[in-house]
Amino acid sequence: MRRVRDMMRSRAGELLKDGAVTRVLGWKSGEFYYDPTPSFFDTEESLDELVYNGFSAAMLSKYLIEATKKEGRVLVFLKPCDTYSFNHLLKEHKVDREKTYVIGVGCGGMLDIEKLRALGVKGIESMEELGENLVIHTLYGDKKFARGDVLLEKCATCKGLEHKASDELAVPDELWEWETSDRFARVSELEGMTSGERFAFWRGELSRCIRCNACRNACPVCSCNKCVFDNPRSGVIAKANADTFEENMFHIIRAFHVAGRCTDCGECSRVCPQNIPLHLLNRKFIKDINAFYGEYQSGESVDGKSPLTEFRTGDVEPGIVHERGGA
Amino acid sequence: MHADERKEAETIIRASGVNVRKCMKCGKCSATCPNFDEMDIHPHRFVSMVEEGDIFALMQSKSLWRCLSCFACVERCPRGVEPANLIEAVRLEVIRPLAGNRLRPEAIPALLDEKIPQQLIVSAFRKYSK
Amino acid sequence: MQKIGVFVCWCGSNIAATVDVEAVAQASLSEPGVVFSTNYQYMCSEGGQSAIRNAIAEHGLTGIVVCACSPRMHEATFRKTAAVAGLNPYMVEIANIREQCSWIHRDKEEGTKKAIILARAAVAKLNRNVPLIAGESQVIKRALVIGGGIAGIQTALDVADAGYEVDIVEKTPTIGGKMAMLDKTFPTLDCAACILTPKMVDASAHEKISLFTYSEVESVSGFVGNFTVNIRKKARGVNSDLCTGCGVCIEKCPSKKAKSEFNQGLCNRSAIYIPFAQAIPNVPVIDRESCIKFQTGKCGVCEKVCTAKAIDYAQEDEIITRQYGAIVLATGFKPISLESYDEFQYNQCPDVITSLEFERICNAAGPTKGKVLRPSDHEPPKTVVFVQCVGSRATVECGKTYCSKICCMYTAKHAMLLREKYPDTEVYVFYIDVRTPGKSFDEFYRRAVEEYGVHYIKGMVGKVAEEDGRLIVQGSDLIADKQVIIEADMVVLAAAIEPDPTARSLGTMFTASMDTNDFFTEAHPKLRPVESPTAGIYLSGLCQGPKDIPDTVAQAGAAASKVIGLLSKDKLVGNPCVAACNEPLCNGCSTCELVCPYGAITYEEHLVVDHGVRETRRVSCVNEAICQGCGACTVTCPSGAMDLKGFTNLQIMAEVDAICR
Amino acid sequence: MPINEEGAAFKPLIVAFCCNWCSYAGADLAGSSRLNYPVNVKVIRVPCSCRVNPLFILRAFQRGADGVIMCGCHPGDCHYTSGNYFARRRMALLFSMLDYLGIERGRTRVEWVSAAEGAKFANTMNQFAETISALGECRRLEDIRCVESEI
Amino acid sequence: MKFSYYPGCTLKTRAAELDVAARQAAEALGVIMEELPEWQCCGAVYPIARDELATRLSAVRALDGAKRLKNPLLTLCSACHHVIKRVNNDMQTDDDMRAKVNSYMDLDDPYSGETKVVHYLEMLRDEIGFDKIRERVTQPMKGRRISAYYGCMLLRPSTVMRFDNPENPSILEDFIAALGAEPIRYPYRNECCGGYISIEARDVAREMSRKIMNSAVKRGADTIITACPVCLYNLNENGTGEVPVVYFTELLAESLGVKEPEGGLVHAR
Repeated sequence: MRRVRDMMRSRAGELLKDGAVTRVLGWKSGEFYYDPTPSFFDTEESLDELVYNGFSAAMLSKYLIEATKKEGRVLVFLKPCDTYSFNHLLKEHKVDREKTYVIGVGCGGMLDIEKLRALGVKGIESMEELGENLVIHTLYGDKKFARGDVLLEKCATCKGLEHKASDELAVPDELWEWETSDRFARVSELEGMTSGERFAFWRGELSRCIRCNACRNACPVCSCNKCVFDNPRSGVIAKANADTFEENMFHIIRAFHVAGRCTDCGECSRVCPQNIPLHLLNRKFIKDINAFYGEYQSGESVDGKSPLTEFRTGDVEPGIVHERGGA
Repeated sequence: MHADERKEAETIIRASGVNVRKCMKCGKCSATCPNFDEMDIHPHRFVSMVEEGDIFALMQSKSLWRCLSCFACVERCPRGVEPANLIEAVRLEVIRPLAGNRLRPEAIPALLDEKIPQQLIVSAFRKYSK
Repeated sequence: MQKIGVFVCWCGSNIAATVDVEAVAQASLSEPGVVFSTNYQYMCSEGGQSAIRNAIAEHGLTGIVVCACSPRMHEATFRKTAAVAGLNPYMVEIANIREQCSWIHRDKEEGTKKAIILARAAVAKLNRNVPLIAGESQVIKRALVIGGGIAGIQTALDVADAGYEVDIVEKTPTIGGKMAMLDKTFPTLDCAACILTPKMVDASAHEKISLFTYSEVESVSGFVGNFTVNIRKKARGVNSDLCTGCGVCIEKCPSKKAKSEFNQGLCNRSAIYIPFAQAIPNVPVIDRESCIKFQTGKCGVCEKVCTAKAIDYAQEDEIITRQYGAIVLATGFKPISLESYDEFQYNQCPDVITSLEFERICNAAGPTKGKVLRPSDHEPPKTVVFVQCVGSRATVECGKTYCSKICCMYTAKHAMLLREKYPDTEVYVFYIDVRTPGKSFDEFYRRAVEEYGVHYIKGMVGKVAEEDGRLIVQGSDLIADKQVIIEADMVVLAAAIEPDPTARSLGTMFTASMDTNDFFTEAHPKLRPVESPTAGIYLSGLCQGPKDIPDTVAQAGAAASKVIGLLSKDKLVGNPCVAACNEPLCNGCSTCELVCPYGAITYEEHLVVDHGVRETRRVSCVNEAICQGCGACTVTCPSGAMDLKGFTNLQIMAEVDAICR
Repeated sequence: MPINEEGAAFKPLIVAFCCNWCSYAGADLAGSSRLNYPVNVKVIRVPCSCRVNPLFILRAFQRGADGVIMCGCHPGDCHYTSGNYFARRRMALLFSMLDYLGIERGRTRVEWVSAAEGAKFANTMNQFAETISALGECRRLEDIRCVESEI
Repeated sequence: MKFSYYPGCTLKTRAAELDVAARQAAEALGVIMEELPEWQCCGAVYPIARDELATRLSAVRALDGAKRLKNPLLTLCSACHHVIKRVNNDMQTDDDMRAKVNSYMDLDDPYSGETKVVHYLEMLRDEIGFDKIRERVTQPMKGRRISAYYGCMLLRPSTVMRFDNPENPSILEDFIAALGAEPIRYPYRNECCGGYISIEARDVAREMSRKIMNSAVKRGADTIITACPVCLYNLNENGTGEVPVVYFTELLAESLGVKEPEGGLVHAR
């Protein structure tokens, strides 16, 4: 990952220098070691602060919406998963491709701080990322991990390491690749429960929601100028956690709004302070769409219709939901 | 219709995989059959008789042993009905009970000449007995 | 705050027997916004309507709810009533307490309760409505007809005779279409040219009609009443203004090996050609594929012999932009390709021909000057076999599932003509069914059998084989339960017909929907047979489905009357219940555009002021003249910017709330 | 028949969204043919099934509906040519999601009813009401504190 | 180019010429024909009835054998080709049949139609190309007028066989032309010769095969070639005897110069 960072710094420096871009969108150190924060860099000197490591999970493409409204071209670093979101934003005309310069950066899978904490890690000072091995230097001494054990859920089920959009790549040859697991496994598990069990599960999860809107703000697809939940004329306005609205409506409506558009980037779950597995709602839609209408991956390309904006005359009837197996 | 006959009709429709109702009775199967004149019941009538459940008459028919399985009727049917499949299915209904065998091993030697290819004997067995 | 009046109808005893109308009127008074309520025996009668008008005036009502029969019955009536009283006609809601309440329930208490809820829902919906004003748009008083066959010509003539300008765009060098290729027409046996060519001349001479032959529609934009169409005039290589049609160029052209399209390839034509003697315009076209000048650069004979100096090798395609109020699709048909029917040896034996080729062979202006001769050896055939339903009514891949409709009759005609001209020729017709619904049609077919002695054999042909110069036709005689073998000299195949292949791209261009066979679909199969579902697009002739000449002409006239009806209006008043975009909310994401069946949505850069932010954004714009108000866009819109007037999100949710309360 | 706390027979509240051109006309035909169906089926008229926002369905459940049915023109017969095809996809996904969230199956339904199918409309409503009666009251999405909102 | 080769019963005995000549020609053309180990007779007729399971198994075994060797399956006898190709199609398209056959065969890796079935003629046309063959011919058959007899099995039903235009095939004519001879087309080349019935009703078979041969001879054919042992038997035994009927592979081997003509073109049968 350090190799990647060095490549990023040097290319960004060159591009800023010759004026090809006016701004660089990357990460810089946050309050703690484990929270590199999306940030803009205007000068070559400031690039010394550019960081890229196993905690640079935050996706950058959504920041381009505002960034590309300004004058000049923005250099952005996109991990493979972020390129899907980028394509989606292009598809919906939220980002002007002409005003972006994309460097696809290699990714070795992002780390889950919650998993590390659970394994007793605290006081992180720095980290060595050596392929499948990870050495974390903490205030209390060094700790070693197999990287595969402490990946974020969204990385454990990674869609693949190919960049779906880029002007150039910063991917070193020796980058670690890992085995991914079935991203629909948990959805299938839930589908196998009884209706009552599922209700109890979701009630348990969703009732923790505090309506902080982090999921909405992180989501690259939730990019409306004004969200329906903030709009008094939408009929579903609800700005605060006033009643059982969250359990019942907010997340269902949000999931449906992004159905057929969600790139399955997993940011919603990653940023949720209450650890609600929101991605399981989106993945349910993706799984159904794949089963009903054929495989579709949002953000795979800029062109083409999404499943909810097209149809086939022989599509399945909605009744299939009630007829098919499962509880 | 006799109950057994109805059962036969169902078996034949199932085994042949033919939807007899698709037939529009144009007669192209019989028009195309190279062995039409040797048959007492002709290909197009196999379709309509199966549709009507008139199976016992078909099981008595000489046509069962005169169909060449050349698939010309199948090839040229404008509605994909496959009459040859029906003839085959009726033939199977006749030979499946062992007494229905048309060809018995002891009868073979007399039929042979030295040049007859094996596959002809094999196919004769397959076609005419179980 | 609205001031709503509620009017409860008894409908005699139809409603009053199961619903306590007085209770409904009373209950509705407690709903928000309701300031007046009453009940009356027949609300739709003059007495009822005047009660409504009076109440509107007296109480200054801003909206009315009529609790009565289905809105499908009298919504229009009460809207007119409201309009007369000066109320916006869309501030009228109907609570359907007859079809959906009193007629299906027996218990009066239950019925009354439900009627109260339905009234409440209507009030709730009305409370959130606003007066709607239907948009107006100009009508350009010119029509475009695509296709210059009999359908297009007839439509154009009818529209032009009503005093409107019409353009005909025809892709081939001449108008006339398939009918020009026919010899005689059933069931009267009058000559096709004799009835068609005068119409062709009328069309070209009509001061209101402009012909664009050898031209194709390139693109279209706009909407009903206001289409803009780009027409590509392909380069003829001949200047139409200078050409006198003398024909010397054709005579002298050294390249004479091209197959004559008009004569179905049965004879050759020169590279510079006029399709047939009565072609309109009477101006030749250079077929660049076979022209020696275009292929090798050497020749130029036509240019040398043309005294009018009309030959112009440098001529290029020209794009003409014209505006129209209405567009008529009259793209016609063609026989299917017989490449998958080799059991009939069409591609192997020259004497196996299609019916359209037979028309040319019969025709006095055809390749054999009207003598029926075999293409192989130019001998008169002694035995001719006609095969019906070649590719029609077939569910296998290479065929068409439908009946082509015209074959039974033209085959009877062919058989009859043959027997009349050559009484010693034996004629056999293999048929599956003989379909003759039409005036004097069955009589015509029976004449072929009874007077002309044509042998009709019920059954299909299985194989045609050529042996010793004769065609061995092996077929079924289902009545005799026999296989028949006829040694024939000529076999004529009644090939199925299909829509012209250009129809598909035009359909996409005009958003005119098509069925699985590529026939254009009508707005309603019974009640709106000449209109496409897209407003302002009309259908004429075979492009809508198989039909014969009388049906085609009738449909062409019907399409013309629809066009005239449209063009006679100065302005079109739209349906105000259309989609509308709330610009500050719009993301410009294009999702709505993707689901709009009418192409009513476009994107424009607009200056949007949103909470003090002024910026130029890509926003969705609905063309109210095109939008039909289905609402597909409103649901697909992620931000809720798109809403449907008269059926807004808030209105429908208010109804839901009122029902569930 | 399930009995609720007050001891009265449970009559499920059913909201039916019907497209103006086919299904609403079908409902009218059921009425003019005097075909009975339960009184608690209430029809909301929409121009096309594609106007039915999943939000409306959620709203109905939230406000206490026990079942929601959407009726439209048969596939291929849509007045707006393609509206019901979009609606069909939206509803399939929504229903599947509701099932996934633990809302009992059978509380949602789509039926294609033409203007000529009055009998089908009545039969469908009778069957649907029976299904819902068997499931009992819907509580899982109902917002008990919901009152007339501020809108 | 490597294939698993399925010879079939007749090619091992009565129709050895067909087999031997094919192998010689293949070798000359650089095609490796590896005989499938442990093949069984295909049953000679395709079991049309959908409730016939056991009679499909030997074909599936052959197909599965080729799958495990990761080779396309090469056939030569028309009947074998017909049976194996159609059974393969069943395994690809008929879910019920596939499930039953697989549960009966109890394979480690269930078979679902993965093997490509290629007829020797298709191999010549699609893999080698008739143009290439034309170049390799050392003894061109100049001046010869040869008719092809296709029979039923290779062509029909065309939706499954996908071999050639079922009503106007050309693969054998192109083959003949590639060998330097003149192909003679005649309308009955795809009509049934009645081979099957020659055991039961030789007179019927005689009438049918004569009609075919007469048609070819009338157009000037001096030889008829075929790919089917039953057709060859029937045309030779029950035909007119006016012209020889030989396997197409014999002509191929001869014109590639890998096989000496034994006693002229048609050796003792």
